Amino acid sequence: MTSASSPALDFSQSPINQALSPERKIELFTMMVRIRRFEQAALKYYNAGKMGGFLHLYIGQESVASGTISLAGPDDHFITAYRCHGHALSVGMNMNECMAEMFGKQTGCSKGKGGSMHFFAPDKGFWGGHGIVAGQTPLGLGLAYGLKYQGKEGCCLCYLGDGAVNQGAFHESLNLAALFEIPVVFVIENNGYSMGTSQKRSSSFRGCLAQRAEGYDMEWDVINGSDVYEVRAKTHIAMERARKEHKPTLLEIDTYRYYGHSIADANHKKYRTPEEIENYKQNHDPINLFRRRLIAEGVLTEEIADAINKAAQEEAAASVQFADQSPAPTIADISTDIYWETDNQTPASRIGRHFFDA
Amino acid sequence: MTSASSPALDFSQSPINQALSPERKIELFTMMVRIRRFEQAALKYYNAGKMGGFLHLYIGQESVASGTISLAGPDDHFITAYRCHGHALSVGMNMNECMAEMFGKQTGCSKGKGGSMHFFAPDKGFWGGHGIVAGQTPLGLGLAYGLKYQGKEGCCLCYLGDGAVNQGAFHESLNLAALFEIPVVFVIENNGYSMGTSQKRSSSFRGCLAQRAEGYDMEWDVINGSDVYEVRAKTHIAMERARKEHKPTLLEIDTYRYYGHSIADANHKKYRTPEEIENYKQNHDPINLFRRRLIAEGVLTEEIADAINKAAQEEAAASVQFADQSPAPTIADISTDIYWETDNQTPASRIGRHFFDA
Amino acid sequence: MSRILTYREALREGLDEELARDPNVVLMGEEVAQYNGAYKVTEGLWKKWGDKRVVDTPISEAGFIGMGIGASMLGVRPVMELMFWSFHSVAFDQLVNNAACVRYMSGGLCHCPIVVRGPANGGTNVGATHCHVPEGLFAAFPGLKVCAPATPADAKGLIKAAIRDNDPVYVMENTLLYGTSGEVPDPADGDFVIPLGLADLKREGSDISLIAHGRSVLHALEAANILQSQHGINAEVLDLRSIRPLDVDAILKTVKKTNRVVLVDESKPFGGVSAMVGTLIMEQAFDDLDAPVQRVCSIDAPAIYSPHIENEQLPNPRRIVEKVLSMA
Amino acid sequence: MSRILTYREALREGLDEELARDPNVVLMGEEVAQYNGAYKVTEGLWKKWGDKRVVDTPISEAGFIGMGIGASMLGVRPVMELMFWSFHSVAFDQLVNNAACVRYMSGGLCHCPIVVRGPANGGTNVGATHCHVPEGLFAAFPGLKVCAPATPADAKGLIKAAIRDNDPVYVMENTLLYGTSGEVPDPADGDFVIPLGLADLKREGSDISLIAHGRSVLHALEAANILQSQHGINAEVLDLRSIRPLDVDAILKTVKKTNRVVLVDESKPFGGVSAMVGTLIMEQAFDDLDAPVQRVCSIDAPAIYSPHIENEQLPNPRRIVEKVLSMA
Ligand SMILES: Cc1ncc(C[n+]2csc(CCOP(=O)(O)OP(=O)(O)O)c2C)c(N)n1
Ligand SMILES: Cc1ncc(C[n+]2csc(CCOP(=O)(O)OP(=O)(O)O)c2C)c(N)n1
Ligand SMILES: [Mg+2]
Ligand SMILES: [Mg+2]
Repeated sequence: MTSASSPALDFSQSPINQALSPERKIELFTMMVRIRRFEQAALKYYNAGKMGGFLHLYIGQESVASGTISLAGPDDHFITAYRCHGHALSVGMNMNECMAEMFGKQTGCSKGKGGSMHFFAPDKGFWGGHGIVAGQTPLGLGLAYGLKYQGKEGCCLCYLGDGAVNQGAFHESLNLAALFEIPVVFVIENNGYSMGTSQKRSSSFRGCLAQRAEGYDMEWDVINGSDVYEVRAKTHIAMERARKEHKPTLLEIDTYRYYGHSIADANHKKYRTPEEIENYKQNHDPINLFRRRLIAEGVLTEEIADAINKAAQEEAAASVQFADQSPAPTIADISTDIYWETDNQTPASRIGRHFFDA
Repeated sequence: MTSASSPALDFSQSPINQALSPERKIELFTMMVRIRRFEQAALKYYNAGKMGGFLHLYIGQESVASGTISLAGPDDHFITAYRCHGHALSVGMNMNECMAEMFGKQTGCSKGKGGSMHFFAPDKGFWGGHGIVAGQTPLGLGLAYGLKYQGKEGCCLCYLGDGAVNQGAFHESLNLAALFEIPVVFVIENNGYSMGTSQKRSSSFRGCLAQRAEGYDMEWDVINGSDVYEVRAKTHIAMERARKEHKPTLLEIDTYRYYGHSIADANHKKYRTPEEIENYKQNHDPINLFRRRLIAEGVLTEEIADAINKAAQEEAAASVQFADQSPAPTIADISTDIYWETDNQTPASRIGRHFFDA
Repeated sequence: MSRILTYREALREGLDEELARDPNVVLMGEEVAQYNGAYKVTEGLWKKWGDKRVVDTPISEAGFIGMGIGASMLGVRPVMELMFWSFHSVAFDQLVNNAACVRYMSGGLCHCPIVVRGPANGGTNVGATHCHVPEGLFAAFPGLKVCAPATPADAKGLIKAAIRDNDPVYVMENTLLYGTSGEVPDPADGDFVIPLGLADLKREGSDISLIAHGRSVLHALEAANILQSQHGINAEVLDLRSIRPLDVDAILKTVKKTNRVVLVDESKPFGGVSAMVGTLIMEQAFDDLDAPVQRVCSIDAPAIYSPHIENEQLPNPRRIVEKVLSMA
Repeated sequence: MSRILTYREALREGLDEELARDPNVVLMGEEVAQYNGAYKVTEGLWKKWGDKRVVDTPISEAGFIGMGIGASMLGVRPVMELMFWSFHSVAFDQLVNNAACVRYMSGGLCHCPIVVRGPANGGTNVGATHCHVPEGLFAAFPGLKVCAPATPADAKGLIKAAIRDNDPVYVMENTLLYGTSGEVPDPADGDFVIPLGLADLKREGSDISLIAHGRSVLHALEAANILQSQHGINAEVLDLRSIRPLDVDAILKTVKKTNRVVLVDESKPFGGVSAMVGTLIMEQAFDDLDAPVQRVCSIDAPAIYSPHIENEQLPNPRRIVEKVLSMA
């Protein structure tokens, strides 16, 4: 990898990046900062016992969700795995509903029923947040199928991890995508590890993971995730291919997570050297690099950047307060959101017994 | 395709084929003939109502099972899908136990419990006979894993159809095979169709199906199945790679089935033209081609070939008689062969209730 | 006015009507289009409706069912055929996690109006892996609905209800019923839909209740005839039709009427629909029972192939009659 | 002599002893080797036994479990960890067809001495897809065996029995039990194996039987204490331990003794182990019952995430006590 101050190729000059106004660039930077601050707040309150279950932090990977989703048009859709906070904020979900979800509150985006792994905002094209590794990949394919079926010029970005590529459902999805010419872009967020297993201990491959696309006669590309301009430039090509030609693409974005697999992962300094982690933070951090870049471009000043940072911190702190003060679900809440028909009290819902509590 | 009288490459000169004595060549020819005659007899009595369920005929594909399994050493193992009669006879199962199995009789290889799709002969290295498409592929991987674990210099040939390549379990098996360096050879018997769906309507691929192996950094090759010498020559290389280097291979053998997917498939002349079927029978039939070849080599005469044919017909007819006269399973037989422990009346089998019939 | 249709034709008519009614309905599955369906349920529909509405898929059940689930979240209404319901095993995650839980995990934001249909039965000598009858297995997952029609009319009425339902509905058909015939109301007389969750009293009786679903209903009816003519026992036959939602009222009503129950269920005896119905009856009608509820299930083994014996592994009229007589 | 071990340590000791006893035993699973196991059950075993005996796999459950099944047919004895039993959904075909049916379909020629183990429980706020408790689901398949230990000693004894068993055994552990402790016999006192199929009377009582398995046993014991101290009700607690084979004799014995039963089962109420046990009791001990068997199951919804409420969805001592009191 080269550092972003002298990138091998200058993706800032790609048309899709040239088209970015200074305001949009600042928005993109702000989004990356907000994701990080949101998650740092989440970490703090997870450790304070305010949440249950798992917490999979996205910190280090922010350029992927924010960069790709910054390309969204009105008919584009998104779906990912359990490491979903970055995508959620990038589609425009607010910190309150996300933090409240992790706190398990009624005001959470999923009413406290889904938790950290299951954020949803269908109104913003975001379909989760899924916990079964690669289980979301046929769904992403299906969203794109639906777009094509309904004659919309959109695509679905479907994210998965480097460990997820070895699940059968993903392979089936690749073949179907290519065979049926479905406007889906699969994005492997390659952070080098699936839990404690390095990429080379989980996958056999030639060159890179994305190259497996060739077996399905599908286009593919590899992207340096530390450069959000590159993320945008290359993902844009894939999205246009999907929207205009109904052709799928498999993208692999090289990135890194700074924390463990989840906060329960106490081993993460064992399977990775401290030097490796430090190197990423120092030399490849997508936020720092973009900050420097925008300052060099004259789009941003240190002061504005600091202010953005501070605002994000305050927003995150406020979301914690919101979450903390929100009401928890009741026992009655356990039994809703199971069937559409019963939730909507339709005639069908009144025939036969739907629930079997003794 | 070229006809076998003037093959593009003369695989009869490959060392593994040069090593074949005239007797072994005749054995190989005999095996192919026996498979065909056995199945023709099965067809006749299936149509006469002597069998239940499905009958998936292997006729047209005989060179694949007989050619590959003729390479078997003492520690080689085999597993395939439901189209399993050719493999069963090739490993040395006799016609009686096979025919009786289809007749649903106690004397069948699986005591009438498995039927046409589930022939087994573990003592001969043959592990079935499996009905769920591609479900056998992880098992084949596992047999090879077991060989390596036990330090045996053998390999497992695991067969599947061209339609089966799009099942998730197969993809997972490919990655595991390459990653763990397992001595397995996956053999795609590409007969061009999965039921009524042509290869190009079920798979997206570049070049050929076997090329998907590249995505896993695995060796692969394509074989003309109408030339049993080619089948042997190329499969031998893969088997040696497995046995000696513990490296898997993905082979694709082009072949053809003359009948429908199963005998219930009344459509098979709709999705394929009569010309296509006729062309295979006339120009690519592996038995006819090998017969001509051996006669040209002076290994076989027309008379001997006819005698082999006649003997095979008689053997098949005798197996029908054996099957017909064998006893059917009893109601009590339904309840055995479920647990090893109860079948063997071990101490463990006497603790707790294993069966719940009211 | 009604006509005599086969179960297969009735299903096809239902599918055809729903394709006509709602342009979001799309049929998918292996061999459903150009081949006309492995069991010919979809015969003629591809020719009539074309590539967009009737889609052949590769042998990738997890992939195409997951695809249907994803598309359904956007408003498409996929009706997906499993060539055998037994092949659920390779798509299980999509069926029980994505379809059943996505509404819940999203706090009600997503919904999943899919239908998965196909045959689920033993009795055709296809061996253990092809004979699963997973009604009870799927009904155990809140979020899913399951039905299992026994007659042509029920098949048509239920498939139409399933397609219109806004939740995932798994319709269990039966290869041995496809060729059976029965009266089905004429479309000219109006839209014919049978709601999920409504059992059907297929035979009135006073001495004992036989409760069944799917093909077991036909066995129960045959057994009832034998019981009447040879033993003077007047059996009532209740066809559950739908497993979830379940018509508990109808179950309790027949129990209160006859005070004796035999459940007939092609499931294996550990679990299955019958264990659940048995438990329900005990929990809610214990004092109405003159004798413990009895069950006739498949003999507790993987499905045997042998055509000489498979029918003896399954519930059949003889086994039902014997069970009823044993309770006397 | 016995020592206090955690459930996790007891399992590990059992695995370690079996690795030592039989060179064909091999542990496989995601993160079981170098990472020491996601829940640290296998901690130290890779270091001790090396790459051949303790194997990290990719996230390919169908692939590696199928691989284990194939290897087992040749005599290898794979003990495979599902990081969560919930991930059975992506390996279902291998688990219920290949493992359960290969012996049958081959007329007894193949056998499949595998163990699949891992945690199967709710209560850790991980949401609907990660909280399946599939004991009843798998026990429904003849050919499979299932157990669910509740204590450290049972965990050790049963995992060892499972590994020595020549049939596929699915061992359901519990993340909330891993850290609990209890007495476990000292290896110096001899090989400690608990046979499958043997229930354990965890508390003697005379007024009512609480029948449970897995973590529900601890809830039942706690409820029994409350019933005794606050209500003067002396409850018996029977721990099934093994679901298939099932100790039907022990079940009938406690029913005959107390004549009243509450089944405690973390399954959802449609089906599950409790529906089966309830039906069995009705079929075989109807006349011994003074009241209908009652059940405490998880509330019938996918598992909710919220840590504020998840415990209320599950069986818990309060809900058990309330159910018992409601029967008075
Ligand atoms: C089918 C399945 N198997 C195992 C798991 C447990 N698990 C959750 S995340 C994970 C690692 C995934 O790694 P990767 O795909 O690289 O994504 P990352 O965590 O790096 O974002 C595992 C093994 C699961 N959730 N689902
Ligand atoms: C998982 C699964 N899905 C569907 C089927 C039904 N089915 C049996 S064979 C077959 C076609 C397989 O074609 P191919 O793999 O090319 O093998 P061939 O029949 O040509 O030998 C199908 C769809 C099945 N048995 N298992
Ligand atoms: Mg990763
Ligand atoms: Mg084929």
